[in-house]
Amino acid sequence: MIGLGHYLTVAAVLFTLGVLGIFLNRKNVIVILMSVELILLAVNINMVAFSTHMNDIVGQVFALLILTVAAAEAAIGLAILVVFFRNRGSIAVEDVNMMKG
Amino acid sequence: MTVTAAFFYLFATITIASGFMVIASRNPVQSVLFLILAFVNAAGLFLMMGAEFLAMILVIVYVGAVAVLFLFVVMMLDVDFAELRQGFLQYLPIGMLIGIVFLLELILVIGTYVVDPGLMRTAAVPIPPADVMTNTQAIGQVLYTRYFYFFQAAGLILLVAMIGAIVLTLRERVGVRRQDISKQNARTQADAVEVRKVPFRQGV
Amino acid sequence: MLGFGILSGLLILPLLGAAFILTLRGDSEAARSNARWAALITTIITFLLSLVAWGRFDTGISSFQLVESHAWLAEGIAFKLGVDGFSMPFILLTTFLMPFCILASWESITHRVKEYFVAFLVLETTMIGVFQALDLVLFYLFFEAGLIPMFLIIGIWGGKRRIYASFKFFLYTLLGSVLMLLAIMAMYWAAGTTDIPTLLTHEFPANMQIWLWLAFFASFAVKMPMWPVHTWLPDAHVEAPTAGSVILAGILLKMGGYGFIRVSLPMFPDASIYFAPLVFALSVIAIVYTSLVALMQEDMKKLIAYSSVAHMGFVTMGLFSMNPQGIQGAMFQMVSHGLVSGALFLCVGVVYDRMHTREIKAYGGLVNRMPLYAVVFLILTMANVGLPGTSGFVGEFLSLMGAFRANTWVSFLATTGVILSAAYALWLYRRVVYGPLEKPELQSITDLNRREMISLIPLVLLVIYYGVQPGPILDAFAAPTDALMKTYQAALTTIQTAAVAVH
Amino acid sequence: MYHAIVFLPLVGFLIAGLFGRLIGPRPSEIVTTALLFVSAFLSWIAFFQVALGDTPMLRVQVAQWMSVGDLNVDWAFRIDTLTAVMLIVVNSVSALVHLYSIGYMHEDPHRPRFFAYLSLFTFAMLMLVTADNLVQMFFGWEGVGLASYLLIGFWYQKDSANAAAMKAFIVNRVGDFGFLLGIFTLFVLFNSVTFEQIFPRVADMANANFRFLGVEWHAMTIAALLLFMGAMGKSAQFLLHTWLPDAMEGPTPVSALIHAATMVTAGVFMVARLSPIFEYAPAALTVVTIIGGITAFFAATVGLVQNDIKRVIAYSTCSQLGYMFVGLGVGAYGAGVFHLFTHAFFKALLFLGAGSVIHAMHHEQDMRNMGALRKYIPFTTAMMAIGTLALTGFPFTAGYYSKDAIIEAAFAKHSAAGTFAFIATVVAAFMTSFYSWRLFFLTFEGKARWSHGHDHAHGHHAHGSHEGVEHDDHNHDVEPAHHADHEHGHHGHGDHKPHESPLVMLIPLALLALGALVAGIIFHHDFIGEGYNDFWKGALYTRPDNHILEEMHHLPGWVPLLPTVMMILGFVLAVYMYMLDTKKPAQLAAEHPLLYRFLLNKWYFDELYDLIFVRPAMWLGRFLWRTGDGRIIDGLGPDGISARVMDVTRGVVRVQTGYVYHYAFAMLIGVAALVTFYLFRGAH
Amino acid sequence: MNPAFAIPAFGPVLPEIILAAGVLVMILFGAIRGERSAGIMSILAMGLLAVALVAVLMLPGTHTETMSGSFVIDGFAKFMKVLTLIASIGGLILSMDYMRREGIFRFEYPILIVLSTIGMLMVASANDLIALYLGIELLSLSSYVIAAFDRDNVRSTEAGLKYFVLGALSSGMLLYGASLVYGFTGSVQFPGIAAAVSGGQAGNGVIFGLVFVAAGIAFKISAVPFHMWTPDVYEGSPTPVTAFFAAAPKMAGMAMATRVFIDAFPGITGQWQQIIVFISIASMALGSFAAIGQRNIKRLMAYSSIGNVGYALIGLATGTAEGIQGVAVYMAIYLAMTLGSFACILSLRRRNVMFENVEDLSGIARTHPVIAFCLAMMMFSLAGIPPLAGFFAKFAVFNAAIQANLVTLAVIGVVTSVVGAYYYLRIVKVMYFDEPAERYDAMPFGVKLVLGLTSVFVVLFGLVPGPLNSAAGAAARSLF
Repeated sequence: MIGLGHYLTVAAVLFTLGVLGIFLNRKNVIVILMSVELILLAVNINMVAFSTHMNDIVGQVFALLILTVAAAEAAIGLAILVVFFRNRGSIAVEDVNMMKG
Repeated sequence: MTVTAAFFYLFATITIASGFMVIASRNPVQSVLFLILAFVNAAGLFLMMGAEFLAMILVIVYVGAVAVLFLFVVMMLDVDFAELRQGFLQYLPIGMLIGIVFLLELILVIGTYVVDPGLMRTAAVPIPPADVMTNTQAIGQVLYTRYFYFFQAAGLILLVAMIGAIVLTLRERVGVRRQDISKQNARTQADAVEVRKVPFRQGV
Repeated sequence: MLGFGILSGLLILPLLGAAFILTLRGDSEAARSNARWAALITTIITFLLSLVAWGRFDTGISSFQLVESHAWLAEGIAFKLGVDGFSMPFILLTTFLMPFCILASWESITHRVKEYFVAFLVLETTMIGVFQALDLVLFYLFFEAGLIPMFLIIGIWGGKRRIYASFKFFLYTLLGSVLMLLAIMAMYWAAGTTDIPTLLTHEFPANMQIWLWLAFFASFAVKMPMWPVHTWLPDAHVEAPTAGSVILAGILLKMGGYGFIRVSLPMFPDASIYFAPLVFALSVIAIVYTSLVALMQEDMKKLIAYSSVAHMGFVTMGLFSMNPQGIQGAMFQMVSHGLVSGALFLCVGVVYDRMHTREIKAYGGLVNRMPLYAVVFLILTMANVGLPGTSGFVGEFLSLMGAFRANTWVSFLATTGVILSAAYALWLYRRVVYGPLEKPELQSITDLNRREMISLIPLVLLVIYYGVQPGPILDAFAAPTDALMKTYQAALTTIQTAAVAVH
Repeated sequence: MYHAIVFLPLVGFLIAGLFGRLIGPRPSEIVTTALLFVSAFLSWIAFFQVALGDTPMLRVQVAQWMSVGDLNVDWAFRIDTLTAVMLIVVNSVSALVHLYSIGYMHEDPHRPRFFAYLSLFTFAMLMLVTADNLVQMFFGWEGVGLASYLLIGFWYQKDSANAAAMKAFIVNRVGDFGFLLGIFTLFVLFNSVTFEQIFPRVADMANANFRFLGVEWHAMTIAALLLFMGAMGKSAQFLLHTWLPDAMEGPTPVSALIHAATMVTAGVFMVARLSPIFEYAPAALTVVTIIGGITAFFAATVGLVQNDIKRVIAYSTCSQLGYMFVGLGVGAYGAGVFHLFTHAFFKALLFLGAGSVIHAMHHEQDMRNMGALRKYIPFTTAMMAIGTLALTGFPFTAGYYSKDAIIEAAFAKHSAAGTFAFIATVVAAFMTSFYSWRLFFLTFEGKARWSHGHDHAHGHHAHGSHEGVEHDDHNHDVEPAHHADHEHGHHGHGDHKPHESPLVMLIPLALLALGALVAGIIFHHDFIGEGYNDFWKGALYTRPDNHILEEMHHLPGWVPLLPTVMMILGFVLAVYMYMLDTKKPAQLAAEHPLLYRFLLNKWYFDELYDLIFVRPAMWLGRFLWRTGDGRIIDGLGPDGISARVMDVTRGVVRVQTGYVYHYAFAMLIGVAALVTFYLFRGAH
Repeated sequence: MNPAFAIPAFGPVLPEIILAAGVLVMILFGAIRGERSAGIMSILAMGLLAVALVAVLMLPGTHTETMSGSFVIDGFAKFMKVLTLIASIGGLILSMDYMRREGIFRFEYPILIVLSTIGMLMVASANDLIALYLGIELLSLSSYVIAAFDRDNVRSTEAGLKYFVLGALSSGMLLYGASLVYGFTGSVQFPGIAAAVSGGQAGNGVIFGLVFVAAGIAFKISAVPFHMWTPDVYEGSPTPVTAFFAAAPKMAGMAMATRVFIDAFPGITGQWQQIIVFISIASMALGSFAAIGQRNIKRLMAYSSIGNVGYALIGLATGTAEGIQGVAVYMAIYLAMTLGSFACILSLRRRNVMFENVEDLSGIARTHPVIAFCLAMMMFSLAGIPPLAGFFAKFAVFNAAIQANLVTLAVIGVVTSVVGAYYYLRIVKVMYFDEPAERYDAMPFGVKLVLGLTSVFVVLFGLVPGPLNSAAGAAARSLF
């Protein structure tokens, strides 16, 4: 029987993948943004899973709001990425390294 | 294995696999496409859990808007992907190790999840049975009443996103000559015409 | 008793002077002169006011007098001022030394004059505050606040390695005292207040006392300074301007000893008994070790600084001998050392102003051209050595006697300091003052001028006066010492009873 | 009156010291000297009243000094016979020395300072002898030390003088170390430092024990030993004697006053004053006897070969002090003090006479460059002869009574220590006679050795700046005959013939000579004879079982004769070696170079102390400073910690790489760590 | 089922409503007036924030929930909101001249500041995880944008990018934690969560959720190890933006941290205390050590703020009313010190070039004695030297820690504060001991104003610490 645990596990795997995607990737920043989307997806799976499991609509409302915010976040993120690209001429993660120490 | 289980494993596997490909594929375009795939399958999982509205939203908003936006930006930035450095990460093993340990811990804890009957009582807004009210309806009913505060807040967030995107990326093009009527009207003879005495036989 | 009284006046006066100096505009010679005069007048008025306080002070009473209290930080943490026999002499010492410091800086400070005097006046407020505070938090506040002006004084107007010295001074003392802050808090929660008179009657559990004592010790030991946390002092002294050294040796070091007598001994009698051997050991090491080190110094100020460490060793030893001779002797030693070492640093300042070096090697035969200076320096050297008839003797003698009653080993080893102090002090004197005047650059050196005489002679006279008649100061210490001895005896009885019970 | 006796010198000091430059040298001299004479006159009155009259012991309270807990210290005078004796000794000699100095120092530009110091010294000495408590005694004790320091270093341009002054002070401090501890011990035992309160209770505490340095001691013994350590320092006893010869760097009147007549006898006075305590500390008395005996012998041996006229007398002083301690040690306090009394006269006489010689020789002190002075300065010669006779114990002179009494007492003690002291003092008596006459002959007889060989240019140096020889003590291994390599500096002799000193210097000599001749015969009855009890009136305490004075009268007949025999033998030998066979000394020295060097270098004590105290202290000081403070404390403490902090900082800053993925990784590690922590914590 | 829906009380939300409505008006206004309206817009924004401030002050101090229990107002929320609003106003004042001179003064800037302030007010009042999340996002998204506001400057955009990437990760973590908390307690509302863990025992699921939530919050207040964005973002952002970041979001962040831990997990104080203790120690230590190595003042201030957060967290770690009072006092004083310090940093401008290295302060005690004095006071205050305000801040938190028997934490705290004193002293040293360079331009009025007010506060606070203490005390007690 597919229970809550299964969904949660899927979410956990997705979440881990998202986190790994952020720090194991050196290619470009867009992938990082996508990893963030994966994380949010994982969260949403969790939310919905709990929501249905507990028979509580709040989780779904939460998920809905997360989706909304995620969209906004993506928009801002891409905008910043664009201005960065305009300045730096690159979106390679290793080039985001003007400041350190 | 029941059909439900089969679908679950199908969706789950594809979701996870495409999630992996999102971070693993070399071409960001492919990443975006895998992301879309992941979203679609996740929508399938949502459906299986009975969250139809969210499933639809996921497909419409995410696949339809956000993912496309990603694709757009990837194309627009026109990055020469061949030049992107590929070198293996020195700390890939340790990173992976920590990731796996982390994942195992999560699963370990979540696997211990037991239904606490007491928790049911704390449900703030019970989901009405599907025969009484559709999922969409149920969400809508609380979203605009009980949770309208969140709704407004989300609106503000979207407003910020809008303003932010504009303020960062909108450029007034330089070099485009526009008519400025007030400027034209403000012109006087003094600053328009300069009368100079030209010295004799020395040129201007 | 609750209004603003004479003690807050003592706190505010220097600040007013500082504020006035800040309002002076420009950096012209006239402005500098005004700043100097303003500072001098302020410190003199402060001194006179402290004399008024002294006049109203009754040495016969062991309790706190001239008390003022205002609500302040929280319930149980008040802005409370007051003096008793332990603190009053130090307030007088502070206000008394300040005008001399201003005088000592009259000509030697040539740049950033206004800031200099502002720093000094602020420093005066904090020093007076330490001795007046009747609330531990307030005490800590003043105790630490003094670091800021002193840091600036060393750092801006100091010598070559001033930055190293100022940082070392600041961080070292800060590290010591932050632990004290924690202890104060612990006392606050244990007793519900940081009011010193209340805490004096509060009995802390014995095991808590140990920790509290250690925390306070960290602070006071650094401030004294005791071996082995003394190394900031030579550096700070060497680099500080003359007046800074005077204050450092004259007052700031005394805060440690004052802290012991104000907090450690009366509030943690059990722990004080427990740790007395430790203090004795450190004191004796300080006396012998730093005396030996002083013997080898090549810098006049460093030598005097090391001798200060040794003398402070006598103070801690006396304080923890827990008998009237030891305690009053140690307290007297602090006052005396304030006068003597302050004056000695002024002496070094006199020749430094002329030659701009403190190397002992650069001098020799000063007596030939500076007979008056030689006399003053001699008397102070003798006071530093602890010659009877100078104030240095009374403190040293009494604290040694007190220590002897407590522990003969300690006294025995510490008394060797008597020999060593003679060795280093006289050797310094011999190298600097005696001998033929051979160095060409010294040929035209001039004797004390009137300003220097005004600043040195009163100190010298006091040193002798208190050597012959220590009564005025010793009597002030008597009443609170008696009270302290009662606390101590009670603690001792408890310990003994407990020990008997165990057997 | 007693206030006047004690404080008049202080007044003199203040006048000369503070206003000396204002009023000029001559008024300073006159004022201080006059005040001293008044004081001396009053002391004699006091002596007649107290010692010879019936005035009981009295206490004069001046002021309170300090009062702390149960400790009460007053400024007060205790006037008894002992004090009275000391008063006349101190004030008489001091007054005469003041007078003498007017002549001796007449060329010195710093006379006001000199007289101020002399008066200061006198004041301090008076405070010492009148002290009614230990602390005031310590005040005087250190005060005379200060004055001694100042006077030895009076010619501050001379490095050797400064060194000697410092040495004197520091060696004395070693003694003071013991004195202080002794005071503490007595205070702990008696809860008082006042003699009046201590003495009556000594008997009660006779068997008390006292724990000192973790060892149980007989209380009185440890107290007496510690106090005696102070006496050893001040009185230049064996082991702490090294400063005294060096102290001769000071002007000669100073040597006479301080380093012969008064200050150095303070130790003797102290033991006598504390006789009640010493009486109950027989072991300590034994130590006193032995140290005294050793000193008497040791100093005499060194005195045999010294060439500096003042040094010879200095070692003689040292030796005589040893005698005094022997007297005290065997319980014959009267004899000790009597010798102190007579010694003050003849030793001051000798020093002042030596000063007169030096004055005549224009500050030449080396006897090898003297000789045949009798013809030039006959009066001085005569005075020196009297002094020498008194010192060697020529019958019926002062020394004869006092010194022989000590030797007899040592024999009468009938103890091992007493016998040792007896032998030592007898031998020393022989040597005393020898070196005294050697001095006399070298200086006044034989050929004049001062008119040749010293034609150094002498510039216009202030006279004060170079009295005496530039001693190079470590090279004193050549025989007198071959001393041409000695650098004697720029001395003025050779240009002038030696001349007799002015009257102002000769009068004191005459007065002292009178004392040296008759003091013994007049006073021996009171000091050590039948008048003992009436005279001392208990000022010197003896236990009931102390019958030493009586036993002195029941000695075998050869014992009282022995010192006189020794005196004659010494004289004969000196005549032989320095008058008849003048080659003999050089020959002897050449035959026994080791012994000669050993003696000439004062048994190598200075070198030994340098090796075991001074150098290790220096080394240790440097080590503790550079390594202890520098490397270890600062290295592990502030500097080390700040260096470690900087290391940590560099590490931390390096972690901040600027790469987003590292930052994210850090966040993940943080979360993972916390999660893991809770997982495992939860498992328990 | 049609649950009767009652219109919630809007009173408590009035400040937010005022701001939100005002900001909409401003957007319209700005859109019409165009670029040149930035100055007026800033003043408007300040007025708006001031009105909101008044509105906050007029709110009742008693615990009031509204918006279906998602929004709460109590003394503590009020206190922190006041601080937040002051911080925003201060940030705006500091910005005006700078932004104008740098040519990036666009009307969106004040709007974004106001929007992020709304987010801050929301988190300060958040009574459930959703409100918390939305508030954070509102705050963060505006922050990302204003960090990158100097969009033609590569450092500024890099700052924005880094801030965004890590911020997104952190909000992802926070959300994941929120989902776990929701799943394991059955509620997103703090009282509900509190009820679920009231037994004092919580399963690993709740703890895990708490860890993730804590990570998200720690990111916001830049506590170690979630601090790593801070130095880079502080350095890259336009200086007044940095000032704003160092001040306002920290207030809100501490408010929400307190709210979450105290209101939602009161039953398991013993469990979360360890998280706070850990990140507090790590923050204090890292802040102290890393700051020593910095040459750039803004970077240094970043590490300084990390350290300061560590100290403030000590108060939270106690979990007692005294501790929360300490947090409140600490943040209030920290706000003044931060604004004052940045006002000084902003004055380092010579011929339109900004200087932001520590050496650039060299000798300004002689060229600009007043600035030097004020900055020195700020530095000594940050180092916690009495009698300056910073001492009382540290006193408050350490005192609470001692009371709660967190002695080790307090000892580590004071020791790191000594290490930290080193770099504050270094600034004083550069200003006072080193040789002066050329003079800087005169300070603009707004900066002067901020500097003057904060300096007076910092220097004279010790005389009358009572009012703030008692206000903070009342605020803290309202949580318990």
